[in-house]
Formats: sequence, C-alpha cells, structure tokens
Amino acid sequence: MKTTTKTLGSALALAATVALTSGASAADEAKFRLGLVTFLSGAAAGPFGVPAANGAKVLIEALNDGQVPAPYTAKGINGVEIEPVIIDEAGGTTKQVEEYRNLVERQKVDAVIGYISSGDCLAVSPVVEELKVPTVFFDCGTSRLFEENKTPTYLFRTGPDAVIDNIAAARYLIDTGRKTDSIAGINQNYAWGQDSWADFKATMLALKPGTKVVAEQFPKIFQGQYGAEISAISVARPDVVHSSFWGGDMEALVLQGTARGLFDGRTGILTTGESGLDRFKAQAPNGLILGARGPFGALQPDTALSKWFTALYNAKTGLQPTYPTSKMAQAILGLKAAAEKAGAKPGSLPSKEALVGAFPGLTFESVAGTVAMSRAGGHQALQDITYGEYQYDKKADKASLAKLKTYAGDCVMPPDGISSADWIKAGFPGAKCN
Amino acid sequence: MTTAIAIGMDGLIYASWLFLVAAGLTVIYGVMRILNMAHGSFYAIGASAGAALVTWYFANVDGNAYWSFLLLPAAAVVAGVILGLAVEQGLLRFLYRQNEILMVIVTYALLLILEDLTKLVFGVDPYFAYQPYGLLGRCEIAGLIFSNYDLMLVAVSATIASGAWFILNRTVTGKLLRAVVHDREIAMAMGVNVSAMFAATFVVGATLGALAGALTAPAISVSPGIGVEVIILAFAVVVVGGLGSIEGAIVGSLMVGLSRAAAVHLAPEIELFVIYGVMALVLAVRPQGLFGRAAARKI
Amino acid sequence: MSAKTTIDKTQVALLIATAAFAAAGVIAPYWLCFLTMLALAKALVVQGVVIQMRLGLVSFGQGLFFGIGGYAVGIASNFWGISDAFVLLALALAAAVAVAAVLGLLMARYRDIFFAMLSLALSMILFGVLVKSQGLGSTDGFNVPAQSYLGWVPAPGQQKLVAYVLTIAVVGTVALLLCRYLGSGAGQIAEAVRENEIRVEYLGLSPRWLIYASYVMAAGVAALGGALTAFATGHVDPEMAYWATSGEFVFIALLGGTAHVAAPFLASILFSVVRTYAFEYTPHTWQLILGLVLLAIIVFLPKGLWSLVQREGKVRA
Amino acid sequence: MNTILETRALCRTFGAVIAANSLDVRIEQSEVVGVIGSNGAGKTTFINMVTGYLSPSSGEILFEGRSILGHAPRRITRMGMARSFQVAQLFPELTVLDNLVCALIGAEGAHPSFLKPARSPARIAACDAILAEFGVEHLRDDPVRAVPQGARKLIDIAMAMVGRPRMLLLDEPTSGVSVEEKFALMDTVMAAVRRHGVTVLFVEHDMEIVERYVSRILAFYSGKIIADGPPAAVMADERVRELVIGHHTRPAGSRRRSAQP
Repeated sequence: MKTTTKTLGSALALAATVALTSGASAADEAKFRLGLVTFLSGAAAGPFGVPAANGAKVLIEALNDGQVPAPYTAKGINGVEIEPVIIDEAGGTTKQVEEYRNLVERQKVDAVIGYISSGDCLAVSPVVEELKVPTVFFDCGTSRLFEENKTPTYLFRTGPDAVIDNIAAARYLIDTGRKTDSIAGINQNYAWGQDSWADFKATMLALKPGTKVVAEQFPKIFQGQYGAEISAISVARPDVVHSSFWGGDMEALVLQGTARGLFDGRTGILTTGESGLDRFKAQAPNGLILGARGPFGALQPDTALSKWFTALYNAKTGLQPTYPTSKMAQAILGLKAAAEKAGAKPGSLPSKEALVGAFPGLTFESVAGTVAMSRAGGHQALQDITYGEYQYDKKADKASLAKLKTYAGDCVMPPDGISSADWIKAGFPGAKCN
Repeated sequence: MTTAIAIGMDGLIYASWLFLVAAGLTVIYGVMRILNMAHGSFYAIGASAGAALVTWYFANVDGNAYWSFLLLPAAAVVAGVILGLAVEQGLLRFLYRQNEILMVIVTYALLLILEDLTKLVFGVDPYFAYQPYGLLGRCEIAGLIFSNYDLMLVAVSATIASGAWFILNRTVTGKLLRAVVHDREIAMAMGVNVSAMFAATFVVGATLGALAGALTAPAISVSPGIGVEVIILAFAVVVVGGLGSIEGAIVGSLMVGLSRAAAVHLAPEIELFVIYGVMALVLAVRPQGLFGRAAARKI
Repeated sequence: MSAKTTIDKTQVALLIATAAFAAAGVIAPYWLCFLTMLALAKALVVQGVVIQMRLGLVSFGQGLFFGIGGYAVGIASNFWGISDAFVLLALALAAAVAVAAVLGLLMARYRDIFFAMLSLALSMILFGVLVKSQGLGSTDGFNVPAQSYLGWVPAPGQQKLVAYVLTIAVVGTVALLLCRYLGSGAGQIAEAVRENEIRVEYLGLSPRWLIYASYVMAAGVAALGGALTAFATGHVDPEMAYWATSGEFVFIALLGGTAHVAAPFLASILFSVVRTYAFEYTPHTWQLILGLVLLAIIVFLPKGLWSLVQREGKVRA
Repeated sequence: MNTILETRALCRTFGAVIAANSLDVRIEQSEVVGVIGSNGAGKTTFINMVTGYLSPSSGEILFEGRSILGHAPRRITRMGMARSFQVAQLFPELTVLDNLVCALIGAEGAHPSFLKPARSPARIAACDAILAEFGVEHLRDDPVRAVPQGARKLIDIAMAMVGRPRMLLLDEPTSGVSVEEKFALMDTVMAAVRRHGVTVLFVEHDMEIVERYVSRILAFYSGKIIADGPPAAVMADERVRELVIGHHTRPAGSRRRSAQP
C-alpha cells in the first residue's frame, strides 16, 4: 500500500520541517532570552500564575527601560535587554518536561524562571542539570527538591522552602500565647497539603509535647464545598485549626468556616491566607492568623525597593502585589544580581557557567527584603518569614495585619545535610531564633 | 449522636448541591442521549455570571441587599439561555445522528473551548461574591452551627426536584417528552416537534447547570477551572442513579452525599475513594444504575 | 491488489518507518526526538483505546494502565533497584496484564456509556490511591533514575539516544504486532462485534471473550506506553491516571481514526506538534485551539485524519 | 427417522403474558417444517428459546438427543443449529465478503487467531463459493448497508449456512422482501438447504410460501400449538382457519418497521 509508506514518509518530512524552521528562531545574540513558566490556565492561574506573570511583565518592562532603583539600575540584565518567552505550566509533569526541553533546545533561552507546582519542579530538576541552563524555581516549596538533588549546579530556588511556613506557623501560635492544647488540620489531599500538615503537626508536637491532634481532614483539591469537614472539625472542638489551603479553596474555607462558626472561640491559622487579605472584609474573623510563605505581599518589609515595586505594580495593574508576584520579582532580581556579579563586561551576556558560578552564596536585595542564597550549597534561598493577625476595621473598610512577628530564616529552616522532617524531630538543632 | 446528626445534615446539604449540579446533566441525557461534558462549563459560567453581577451590584448600586437573591438566578437564566441556544443551535443539532460516545467527545471539545472563553470573558481573577451568603444568618442544630444559605439551597433543590418530577410525570409536556425519549422517530411521525423539544431541553439543562453555579457562587471563590472539577462529580451522581432519570439523580445525590459525609466524619482517609467506590459498586451490581432501564435489544 | 499483499506491504512500510525514525534520532535536534518519544509512547496508549474502539467500546480510563506502567517502572527502579530497561518493560507489561485480567472479567459485561464510565471510575480509584500514597510522593510523584540495557550502562551523553532508539524499537515492534492483529481473524471479528454483537454470538463466537482479550491487550500496550513515558521524562506522578489524561488519549484516537495501525502514531505526533505550538504562540488560549481542532475533525472528518490518506489513495487508484 | 430437535413442556412467560405454554415439539431429521401463527403467537419466542437467546421459564430442549438448556447461543450454534433473523442481522459497515469471512472464522473455531490474516486465500475462495451459491456474488465488495433488502436476507441465511449446520431455523425469511423476489429467494435457500441435507424449521406469514416449501406445519396460537401435521391437513383445520389464517390481514411484502438502526 503506497499510501502508508507515503504517509509515514510525510510524517517524517513534517518532523524534519519543524526541526528546520525552529532552527531559524534561534537566539538573537543581542537579547537575554528568559523562559517564564507559570500557570496561565486551570485553578492555579487566578491566584498564582497570572499575578506572577503580571509581576514578571511589569518588572521586566521596568528593567528594560532602566527604571529600577539601585542596586538594579543597569538596563535589562547586565545591560542586555530581556526578552521573555512565556509558557503555560498546565498540562502535567510529562508535558512540562517536554516544554522545558523545548524552551532550552528550540527556543534557546538563556535562563528559565518558573514553576509553581512542586511536582513540576521535581520532574524538571534532573533535566535542568542535564541541559545545563541556569534555572530558577520561584515558587514551588517542596522540601524534597534539594533533599533528592544533592549536588545542584544549574538549579536555584529563590523562594523559601515550604517547611518554614509551618514551623513558623507553630512558633507564632506558641510565641503569641495562643491556647494550643488540641489542634486540627484541614489540608488539600495532595502533596502540598499532606506535607504542610505533617510539618505543622510535627513542629507542634516537638515544641509542645502532649499537644492533642483531634481532627485531620484532607478534602480533595478544588472541592469548594467544605460543609462536612467543617462539621467534623467543629465536633472535635480543637483549640487551633490549621490550613494550607490556597487561592479559591482558601477563600471558600474562610467564608464557609466563618459563617458556620468554625473559628468561634478558637484560633485559625492559614499559611497562605495573605492572598485574601483585601478580599475577606467581614467574612474573616479578627484574630485569624495569616501567612504569605515568606515576607511577601502585605507582609513585605518596608524597604525602598519594595515600596517602589508595590507602587509600580499598582499603577500598571490596579492591584496590590500578592506573594506570587513578589516571589516572581524576587527570582528575576536574583537572576539579574547573579548575572551581573558574573563579571561579563556590561552590555554582554555572561556565560551560563559564569552565571551559575556567581549565584551560590549570593546575597541580594529583593522586593521583599534581603535574600541570602545560603542553603543547599548556595542554591536555596534563606529568607525571613512573617505571620500576622487579621484585623478588619468595618468603618474604614480596611483590612490590615497586626501583631506581626518575623522569624529569621536560620530559626525555621533546617541547615544543610538534614532533612526537614529529621530536623523537626530532633528538636531544631542549630536553630537561631531571637 | 452529634456525629450522626452532623452526617445527616452535611450529607443532605451536599446532596442538594450535587442534585443541583446533576439535574441538568441528567435531563439532557434523558431526552437527548447526550452525556454533556460541557455541563461543567455551564456551571462555571453561571457561577462567574452570578458572581460578577452580584459583585457589581454591591459595588455600584446602593439597594437592598436581598435583591442579590434575585440577581443570582437571573444571571444564571440569562447565561444558560444564551449559552444553551448557541451551543444547541450552532453545533449540536447538526450532530444528532452521531452515536452517544462521539457526542461525549464533541462536548469534551466544547468544554475545552468554553474553559478558555470563560477566562477571556470573566478574566482569571477570582470573584468573591460573598454578600448573599451571610445575609440569612445562621442557626444551631445539635450544637453545630449551620449557614441558613446552605439550608435554603436544600429547599431550592427539593423544589427543583419535585418540579421536574411533576413536569415529567403529570403534564402534557412531560408526556410528549417521554414519547420523544421512548421513540424519537415515532414521536416525530406523530407530529411532535422533536427539534424544538431538543432545543428547549438543552436550554433548560444548560440553565439548570448555570443555576447550580450561580447559587453556589456566594459560598465559594469563583475562579477558572471550577467547572472541570464538578463534571466528574455530576457524572458519578447520574451514573449511580441511572442516566437520564430524575428520581435516579435524587437518589444518586443522596447516596453520594451521605456516604461522603459519613466518610468525612468517620474515616477521613477513605474520603477520596468514596464517590468512585460508590459508583463502581453500583455499576458492578446494576450496570444501568439504580433507576436506569436496561435497553433490551430485539431480534 | 489482493488482501494478502496489502498487509505485507503495510508491514514493510512500518519496518521502513521504524528504521527511518531510528536513523532520524541521530540527526534531529534532541527536543524533537523527545517530543517524538513522548508522542509515540502516548500513541501506544492510544492504540489501546483504538483496539477497544474497533469493538465499539470507548475507554475513558486508559490512564489506569498508563499509570500502572509508569509506576511499575518507577517503583521497581527506585525501590527495588532494578535498572534494566527490558526487565522494567516486562514488569510494566506484567503488572498491567495482571490487573486487566481481573478487571476485564467485570468490564467485559459493560457496553456503551457504561463501559466508558466504569473505566473512568476504576482509573480514578488508582488516582486516589496514588494521591494518598505519601511514600510515593503523593501528587508530586517521584523521579525515575536512568536505565541500563542488559548490563550495559550507556555514557551520560549516549543515554538519550539509546532511550530514543529503544522507544522506536518497542513502538515499531508493537506496531507490527498490532498490524498483524488488525488484519487477523480476531481483528476482523472485533469489527463485527462493534457492528452487531448478537450476530457474532450466533456465529458461534463469544463477543465477551473478544472484549476481554482486547481489554487485556489494550492494557498491555498502555502499560508499555506508560513505561516508555517514565523512561523519557524520568518522572512519574498520579496525573498519569487522571481522567483528563485518559480523555486526551480518546481525543488523539478520534483525531487519527481507527482505520489503520499508523493512524494513532500520526495523530499523536500531530497532536504534540499542534499543542507545542499552541503553547508557544497562544499560551493563554491553547485549550480553545485544541477544542476547535477536535470539533473540526469530528464535523468534517468523522473517521479521523486517516480518511484523508484513504481518500487520496482512492483517487489515485 | 431420527429426532433432531425436541422440546418438552417448554414454557415462557413475560410478566403476565404467556408466550410459550407447554410446547412439545419433535422435529425429525431432514424435515422442512413451517411455523405459522399470528403476531404474538410465540413463534419467535420459540426460536429464541431453542437457540439459547431466551431462557425458558420451564421445560426441556434436546438437540440431537442432548439437552441444550441454559447453553449460550454460540454454544448451540457450534453444536450445529444455526438461525437467521426476521430483520437480517449483519455487519452493515463491512463488505458482503467480510460478513461471510466473519461467519467462516466463527465456523472454524471458537477462538480466532490474533496473528493469522483473516482474509486468507482459502477463506476467500470458500466465501466466493457460498456467495455464488446464494446468487449474491455481484455484491461481494459492497458494504452491506448499501445492499438491497432481499439480498440482505440471503446473506443472513448464507452466513448461517457457512458453519454447515445440521439444523437451520429461519425467522420469517421473506418478510421485508418484495412479492416478485420472494419465490426466487426461497428457491435459492431451499436448493442450498437440500444440497447440504439440512433440517429446516421456518416461521412464515405467507401461506403460499408455506404450502409450497414445507413438509409439515406447526400452527401457533397464544403460546400453544393448536395444529401439527402435513400442510393440507393443517390448512384445513377449523381452528387454524379461524385463529391463524383469518388473522392474516397484513398484505404480503409490506415492510415492517425495523428494530435495528
């Protein structure tokens, strides 16, 4: 059958054509091609992916115009204009590994910043080392990243490890004198939720042995309806309700939980609650503890750079930056700082090797205070983390965070060479808390 | 005891929500034999439209807050009718001769398209139209606090269920519908306007889906992607109950709702499997679902 | 031309294509090889969907066996220290066939939408189990180390090419066997089952037995696809068993059509290319594009892309 | 003579309807038996029970002296009892040749090969011979859906004959066939049947056909056999004239609504 041979032949021809045409779109020497991967569709797009993409857009524009304040006054990266190549993070890990290869091998990007999903980070990490392109994970928080990839060269994470969210959450509860005799958790039934609860529970048990765990609920992610879980927790009467819900799920839980008295007479603590700060209004109880996975968004330290970025972002989008925005900006600034430290002459790109050589141990100023690349052999950022209490002033219709408490990275992040689970179990050896 | 009451209440509330979501799906399947994957999109669009309208109302109109209870269904009806008509007239009616499975794929394609269109129309920022949720206050049952809005949804759901049952079983329209279900060609030969019937059914089904979304909107944060999550739930409910049967959708929602509530209270670790477990179990015992009729083939 | 020579020529064409694809691995850029690898591995799962479609059954749960294949490789290489690619492939195949041999007894009783829904429910149960398994990394899954080949460990630079050639070899072999199957007695009866099950019964044959056999066969090829995907990406996660993944397999099956053994391969490569470019040029609306493409295929080419090839063939003949 | 098919006290009810009321039937080898009766008299139910499609509520069925009660249709077919259908049961999207190839594969063994080609030269030759025998060789490469009604009935019966059955049950072989074609069709079928020495039982509404081809008639009424004997005797029977033939108001050759798509 001739047609079969012909069709298979044309499939090959098609493949070859694709290969050739893509060669033409190879890197333009005059630009720094930066791959950006973040959720543009699906449920993580609204709360995380799109704010992060917008943050990148706003900051890259300002960098290319040379309008960023010191120490980032050089245009673009080392005087070279940044050309962003944005890709949707949706589609699963297989798709993302494929897309990462496409970015590097076909789009010929000079560096990649991206990944919100921990699964994507874990799947992409070996490919990063294989393809030898500087890659910065800006948001995913899994502790397994550098526990499994012990000798990274090209891979960096400028956002903190998620373990600090939950260690700091537990410390905040105890340090602010909340009643914590019994605790309950409602976390999404996937790796993030399971790990968050495990870290929080372990820290509570380590800091205050004898704490009772009275309810552990793991509803499906994006479930939206938490009636039964709220009842089950209410029946168990805990002193503390912990949740690492994020985005729409988190807002729905606060709304339904408040209406149903879940937080009446007990403390709620939401590790990512800050993203709902301007939206809760009277739907969240005063005293609810909110975190932002670091010193981000409304919990940003009051530096010149952070004020500048907040104002710029607000002017361009009409919105306040939330933590995914800040973390994306932080990643871009970190990459810029490393590239410029690499010693290439201004107006030219540093080699990839020089860039990744300059990154470890780097301390740079971000929109959220100072970041030190000091863990995992200089590949993992160490940063403070802040928690605060929700306060809503009905008359002024203004929400704010009170009783802020900041924990130094050294206090809540395990040192190199010990897994976070072991570190918590061992009673936080080497933690430097003030 | 508290736990038993809580399971009953939680199960009932969840079941009413499930029924709201599944009703449109089962109506459309019952009459048109289309298992509509895009039903999730109707839900999402209803939710977005309702939330957007309510948000706009509270931001711009200084009226009575209770009007929002009318705005939600109004948004749903407008969205459902426009969408239902567009999809049925613009696409489905050309494909009625295709088999059931192919129609599943057609509606899957629709789902993909509508997901992105919803994003383009309503944006990706979540809508948080919480105002109506708190308006009715809360009540205490056996030491547990419940939101009156949720209880109202139980009533709405029960009304729709009995309304649908009444229309199908006690009215002329219902009889005609059942004639169409029984044998499309004979009904057509007897002068029933089948294509009008199909269009009307699809619009009603789409509106029910949108209504489910709009009524849920105040209790959640409406963001892209919520539609995909409800489809499989709705599928599970109608498959358990028997595809195309209103009674089946009622019993299916109650079974799924109560077993899930029981799992959450008694054995949270198996909660994730409960729905599929119930579905697989029912199908294993009764392949056509609890209220479904097995199609006998004549030779 | 007689029926017999047709089959032989198709097989020859497949052999040539296999060799050509393997050779292309040396000259093509690696991202394209990688795309092809994933597309072909996925096409194996699609072949499983097509095998059942020819019987008139649509599985919305082929992800079940895709996942079993992937996790068999992941678990065996991570926890049992098995690194030989051939042993891993055999394990994946065996695991899926064993599960399908049991589930098939149940599934063979179902038809139409009920088959679709039950297969979906079963795959979602595996998804649930994997999500619950924190030891397996829950939704994050885990990475799969590199393979060895009958005791030979390729140098790091060669690893990729070897994996590519292995994929092509496995896919080529499966394609040849499937091609034989499609033209075989069982393949012919499968179509008869789709057309009229009762008549098949009255010809003295058991439709249920054939459905069972096809279910197991489909599970086997899907598991090989899962294993090859795990080799290629070096990562497995529960998404493999998620219903949307299964939906994509059905999507590609329809795209190609059921008329020819090459159709799923062609469709899968085309799907990957379209999706890759949709991701690149319209990152915000790629689902819209995919949906429109799918609708267009159903409306204008109800028998899939392969009907274009056939039409062309007829005109010339 | 040898009894090839025997039923004893065969009963079947559908809810309140009694479709078979203690049927005792003996068919001898090489007989050609016609079954007559009004619609709903239980003729098709009888065939469906005998071929295993329906299970009887009670009673016994013996084929060549062995009980076949509870056997699946495929097993009964393999034992040597084949049937055709009131509405031809074919594979519409396949060609006529492929339909017969399927039948031949079924005749060759219960488990078709997964690797050996379906259209082997030997099979094609055998199928061509059968097509010629039934006079439909000119339709060989057409898809069945495009084939006229009369030819479909022939193909249906040809497929039943492929397995060389010893007994053939025909359910209304001429229904849906035009008046002009009827006798030609029956001549073709009966010639093939005689050539292979097959025992035949057929259900038929058309009395002309029945009288012309059968050696014996069974008259059904309301689930019971009210007459059994040579055509002339049965046709003369008072009750048969009143209850069976009198009901035949349906004009010959009218098309029934098909239960098939």
